[in-house]
Amino acid sequence: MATDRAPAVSPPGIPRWLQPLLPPLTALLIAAVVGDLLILTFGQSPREVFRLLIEGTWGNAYGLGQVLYKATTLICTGLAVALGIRAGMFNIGAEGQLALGGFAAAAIGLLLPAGTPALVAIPVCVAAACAGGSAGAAVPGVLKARFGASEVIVTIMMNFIIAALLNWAVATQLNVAESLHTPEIHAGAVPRLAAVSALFSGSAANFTILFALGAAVFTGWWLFRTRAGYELRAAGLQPDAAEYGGIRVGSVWLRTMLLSGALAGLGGVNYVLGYKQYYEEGFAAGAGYLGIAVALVGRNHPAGVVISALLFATLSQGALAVNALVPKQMVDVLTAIVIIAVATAVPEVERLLRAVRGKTA
Amino acid sequence: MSVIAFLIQTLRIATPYLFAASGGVLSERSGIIALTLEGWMLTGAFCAALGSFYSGSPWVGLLCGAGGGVLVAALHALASIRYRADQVVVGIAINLLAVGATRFFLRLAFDSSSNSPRVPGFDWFSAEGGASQQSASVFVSLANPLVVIGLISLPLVWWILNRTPFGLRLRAAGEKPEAVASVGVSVARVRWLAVLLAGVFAGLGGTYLALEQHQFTDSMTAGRGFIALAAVIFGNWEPRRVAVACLLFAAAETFQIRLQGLQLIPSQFVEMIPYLLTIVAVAGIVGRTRQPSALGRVAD
Amino acid sequence: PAGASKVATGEGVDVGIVFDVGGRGDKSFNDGAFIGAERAQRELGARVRFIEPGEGSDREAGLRLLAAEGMDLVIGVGFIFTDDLALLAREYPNVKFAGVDYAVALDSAGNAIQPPSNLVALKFREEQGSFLVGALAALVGKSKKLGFVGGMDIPLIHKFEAGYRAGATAVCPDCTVIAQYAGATPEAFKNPGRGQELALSQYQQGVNVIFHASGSTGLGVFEAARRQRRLAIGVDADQYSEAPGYILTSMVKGVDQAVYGAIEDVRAQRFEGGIRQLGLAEEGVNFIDDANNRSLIPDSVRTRIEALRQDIIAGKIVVPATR
Amino acid sequence: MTLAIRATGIRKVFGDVVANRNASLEVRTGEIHAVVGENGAGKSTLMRMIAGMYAPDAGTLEVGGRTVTGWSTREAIAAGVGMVHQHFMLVPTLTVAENLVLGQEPVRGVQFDRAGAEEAVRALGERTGLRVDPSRLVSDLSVGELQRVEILKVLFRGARILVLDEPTAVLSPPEVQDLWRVLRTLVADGGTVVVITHKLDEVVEISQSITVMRAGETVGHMQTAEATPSSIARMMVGREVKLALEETGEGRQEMVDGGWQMADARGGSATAHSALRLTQLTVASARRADEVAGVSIELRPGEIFGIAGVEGNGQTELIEAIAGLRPVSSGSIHLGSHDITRWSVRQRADAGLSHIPEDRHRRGLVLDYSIADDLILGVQHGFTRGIVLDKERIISNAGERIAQFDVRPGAPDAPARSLSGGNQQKVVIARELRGREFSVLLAVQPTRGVDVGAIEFIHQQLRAARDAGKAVLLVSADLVEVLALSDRVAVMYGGKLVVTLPADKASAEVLGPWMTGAGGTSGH
Ligand SMILES: Nc1ncnc2c1ncn2[C@@H]1O[C@H](COP(=O)(O)OP(=O)(O)OP(=O)(O)O)[C@@H](O)[C@H]1O
Ligand SMILES: Nc1ncnc2c1ncn2[C@@H]1O[C@H](COP(=O)(O)OP(=O)(O)OP(=O)(O)O)[C@@H](O)[C@H]1O
Ligand SMILES: [Mg+2]
Ligand SMILES: [Mg+2]
Repeated sequence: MATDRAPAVSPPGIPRWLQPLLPPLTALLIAAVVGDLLILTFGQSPREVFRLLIEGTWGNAYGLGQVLYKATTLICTGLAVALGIRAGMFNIGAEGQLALGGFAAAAIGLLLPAGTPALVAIPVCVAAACAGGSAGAAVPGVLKARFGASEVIVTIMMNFIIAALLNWAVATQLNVAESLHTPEIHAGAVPRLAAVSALFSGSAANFTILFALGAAVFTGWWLFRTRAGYELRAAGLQPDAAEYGGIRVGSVWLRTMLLSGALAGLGGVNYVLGYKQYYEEGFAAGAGYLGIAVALVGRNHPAGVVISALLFATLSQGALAVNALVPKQMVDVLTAIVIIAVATAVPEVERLLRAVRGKTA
Repeated sequence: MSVIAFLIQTLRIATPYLFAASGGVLSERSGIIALTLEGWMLTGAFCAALGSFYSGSPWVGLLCGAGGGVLVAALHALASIRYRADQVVVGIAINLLAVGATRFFLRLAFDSSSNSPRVPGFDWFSAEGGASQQSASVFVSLANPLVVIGLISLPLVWWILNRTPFGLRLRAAGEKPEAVASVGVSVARVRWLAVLLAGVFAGLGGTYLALEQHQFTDSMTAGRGFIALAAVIFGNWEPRRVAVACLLFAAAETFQIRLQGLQLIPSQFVEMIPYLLTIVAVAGIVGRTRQPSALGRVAD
Repeated sequence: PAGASKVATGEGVDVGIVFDVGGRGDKSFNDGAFIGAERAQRELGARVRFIEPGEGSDREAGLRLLAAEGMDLVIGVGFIFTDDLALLAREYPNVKFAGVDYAVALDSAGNAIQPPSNLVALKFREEQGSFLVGALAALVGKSKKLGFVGGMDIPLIHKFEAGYRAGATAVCPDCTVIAQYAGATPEAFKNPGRGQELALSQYQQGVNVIFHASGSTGLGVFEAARRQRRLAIGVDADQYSEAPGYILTSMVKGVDQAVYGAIEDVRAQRFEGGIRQLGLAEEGVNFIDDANNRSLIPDSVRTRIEALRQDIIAGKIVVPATR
Repeated sequence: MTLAIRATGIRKVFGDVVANRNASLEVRTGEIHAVVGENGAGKSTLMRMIAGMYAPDAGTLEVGGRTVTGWSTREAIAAGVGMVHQHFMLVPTLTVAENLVLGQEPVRGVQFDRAGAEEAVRALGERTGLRVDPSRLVSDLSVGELQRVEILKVLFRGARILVLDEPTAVLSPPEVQDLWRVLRTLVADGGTVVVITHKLDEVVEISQSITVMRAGETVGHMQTAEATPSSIARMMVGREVKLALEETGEGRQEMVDGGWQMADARGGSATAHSALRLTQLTVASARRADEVAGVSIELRPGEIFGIAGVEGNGQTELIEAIAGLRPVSSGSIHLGSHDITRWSVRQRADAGLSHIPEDRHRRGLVLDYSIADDLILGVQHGFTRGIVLDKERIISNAGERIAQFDVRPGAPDAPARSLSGGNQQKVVIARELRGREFSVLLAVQPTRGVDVGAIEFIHQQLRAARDAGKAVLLVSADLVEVLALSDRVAVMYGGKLVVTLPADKASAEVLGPWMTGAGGTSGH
């Protein structure tokens, strides 16, 4: 009785498996072209710069380790943002939640007596990081659930507030003279990858990456396999329909925000427990905002988040490797271009794909 | 005296907010989320410094500042209107871009990662004039064309919105773009214009910062675009209430500056005041806000 | 190993420098390091490579990159590199390291923990320099109120405030110092708009001289000084040119000299690890008194300040480093 | 007679949906032309191309003998073609006058001439008899007034060819008559009207000729004089259908093989306690404190209680309050023996409340969910193993429902968004009627915008539920539907039930005046 849907045939020449990948790939291509142009303005050869970039990252174990290290934090903040978006919320506060999580991990690590077995200390500190992130997310969560306050604005404001709060805590309560960090934790350090394979020696990569990957698997399972995930996505797609379906949208929002904050907070483990063993002012700078890009490029899917976190980590580490040829500001610019290109190209390419499919129907 | 000093300081601090918030109101009322105010301001500040430096005239700087705002606004419009990209994402990306690009060009133009050289600004009645009394020198800071334009920017936006045909279309585009399209008016064109105009205002906000300081400094907007956005929301997208919000936030900051001298509470806590105030406002504890219905929505 | 042998053959040294976030062109200690390195290039034939790192882990990565390339000397500019330098110095015993503003930790007994033998900590006694400009401000300012504008509200900056306060009260016991900070995040070092407003409000309260320790934020303090026709005191480098006529003096740190010195030491193979405290005695800190601002400082004041300097050098005055 | 509109071989594709494949249309100048067809047949799409909103992918379009294929809205307006859309194209925050002149604002200097605009609108209102206060905010208008503003808006732009997409769906009978009067005046003046509607009696009443569409194609064209509602319906669906109009009276005996357990509910419990009891229910809305003002209803098992009334008289708020989607200000709600006044949506649903919501797009379905997932919305907690969803049961449940209700196309993993309106409604009804246990059904506008074939089916299902001892509270703006289905009928006006009658005493003539608020004075 209805107009029949066109059969889902592929546009000629484009294999089916490629189609979902096409939009992000197009975006990356655009970004690469813009990057080339920037490199040329500095009088350098794009080929040489990209070669150095790859060599300095995936080209050796140390570089790879650094990429993994940076990706770990980004996976966490990317998941945090992606989960929020699935529930219809923009968590721009991953930045602050990440910092708060790191601080909480350090504070608990300091409270624990030295010599606490790692099997106890690590879980306790990791839980503290998650709780810290959740605490930061609770404010926007409650305000959104209770008053419908825009989480975009509240999380932005919370970033400023958390920064000031942590600054106060570090400056006046837990300071080590002439530094911006707390004392080293007594227990709860997460071992480096180098402890297992000397290949990674020197790199900051540590076993937090397992937590991050675990979080990605968990998030995927939670979103797509559980009833809570079903309700979360419904609340995100159509809050009115969710409410009709007996779902308490407000409490879904609150719960999701807490979970999202916990994921962001988990990212703090990477630096604090896995790398420096102390909380340092500003360690999170930018990773929260970059999480938005990671989620976007990863299309809010946990697997996509992992891949795009690796991509952005590569760019970030690569910036250092090519510093001799082009200033690191260029990579900042490039990162922004990637985000804009993805945000614009994805809907556009999808529309084109649909149109091609329709025409051939 | 100290009340006057307080008010004047408030006004000075409010100037960039008033500019940026004007842009915010225009953009958001047309349906485009203005998370980019920060980036527009920063680019405006950089271009103003550049223009003023190379021409030697702050007026050229002013034009360049406005132009810089328009330039990034155009990028924002291109992505979010022409290509229908998610506006929050593009907004954040453009903020990142503005920080990166201004640094990049700072390096390229002045071989510095943090400051431009000193550039001419508007100091018509600066100290040399001989105004030795304090009160006079206090008023001096208002004798700046940008402060004056800043003061009338929100009234101007109010007039555009409520008294011109373009304003009518703009408001309609932000509430119900389908209705605008159905009468043969291009929603995209209305929004483009609104966003470009918003870029002018925000760019001037940055211009004020740069010319007041006689230079561009890396990241010199320091979150002011976000405060302005908060003022837009706190003011319920209504130019007059937004103006009040800008002044209120500026007063809170002035208060902070003065309170801090007394060292009653740690500066970090005083610093939080505007942000806390904003959260309280957004939560609707002091009154409900209602955003334009089509804000952030892609128009087909 | 490569680095060591090169020096032995008498070639120019290879030097790597990693800047703090402000980077080059900050008109402050990054530039100081740059100037020192440039001079070494010119006069000592040193080959210098610069890296501007990004966030946290990039600091170590930047130092590591240079160390792994076999530089003879790797310099980290800023206290923030402390831990990274200590770590790498142990990992690369054949490379020499220098840390500008390196933060020396204390052991439980309160004694300084010595850095590794291939690392030199270039420390400046900012409080001593701040003490002198504090005294100068109190003597020249003709007001019982003095101003201080800090960047980020952290102990490192409190050191400047403490010295300044001590200097002011040493010569004027009933003077008060209005000390304000631009913020609680690293952005506070990059907010000249805020700096200007802080300074204006201090001037309006009757302050005649403001000392700033706030990076780019201080440029706003100078703007306020111009506008109010009052005085300001620069920091780290000679900032006279930022507002000629309104800069009473600058509390300078000899970062350029320290960096140059370290390179020279490596070249001459007399590099020694350890803590190098650069105070008034070592001329590591000082205040500017030259043709530009000579007229601002009466001779009687100059004599008084010199006396204070001698007292500090002689240990008769101990300047507090905390407020 | 000349042709006002001529469309041939029109094709229009949206993504992977082919909305028009070979559509054609011929409308003579000076006639009222009806376009009918099932949901998703492509009527609106075709009209939008005429109004310049979309460009066709193939085919040609002529207006007044001139080829205009792919023109813009602006060009269409300039050529005198105006469209009144299925969904109102009005800006709620602007005034009537501002909405009307949008895009053609009068100016004084550079300023918008508000007084001039209001005056022009007032004058137009006088001329056409469509009076609305130009200075009122559109958000304050009733549905009927909105409709008037829409038509005024098109006329203001000088339209000579008027296209109306389902204009009567939300109007009360007297308002419909008003509309017809306006349209007739218009054609008498030499204008041309194209009307899309699903109400075949209206087609017969108002049009001179008819175009029938099916599956994106034009399948027939006839003169109204030679058509009857049943012949039109036959052409629309390609088979015999039973129309609601003809069902009145025979409905009660009809037994549908729905597979219900024939409980003794009808005879037995009717005399026992009520299935749903509302006592002095008062509900507030954002606009007013008594959107529902003290409504009391006692609903017995095995009856359909119909509430007729023009939209916006508190029906939405009433139903939402019963379903738990809106707080109650005072009064109480009993479901069977439970006081559910303060229960959550889920608790009510679990206690036996089923709900076909008014707006399937906003409430009834998560459009981006698969059909299978939408078929468990509201009962998702019944499809789990531990905290994990039971995929197998969800799919088998979907297969069953799709087969039972003939949802087409019937792939359980297709997104609900890809279905036509009628099929989307079937998904909702399948879930609410068969997907769960219930004793009381709230059915709001169950056939709104649904084509005749589907209406027939939905009516059968509601009757079958009644016959199985369920209590049904039916709310519809369509008086014919209410009369055809209900055992008792009430009219809601101004937040109150102003009259309640047994079905055999109710008729359009009796109820019509109550719906406009004139009931008390009409002499019954
Ligand atoms: N003289 C006029 N010319 C054009 N439009 C007018 C005029 N007077 C009022 N309006 C319109 O009427 C509406 C309300 O007008 P009013 O003068 O009350 O504005 P306001 O209340 O000051 O502003 P706002 O509507 O933003 O609160 C506005 O939307 C404006 O478009
Ligand atoms: N903008 C659009 N994007 C995608 N699909 C669309 C769009 N507009 C219409 N369609 C699809 O095209 C088909 C025809 O839609 P159309 O609105 O023309 O039907 P209709 O005959 O007006 O139906 P109804 O009687 O329900 O209003 C439907 O399947 C619909 O889902
Ligand atoms: Mg008003
Ligand atoms: Mg339609």
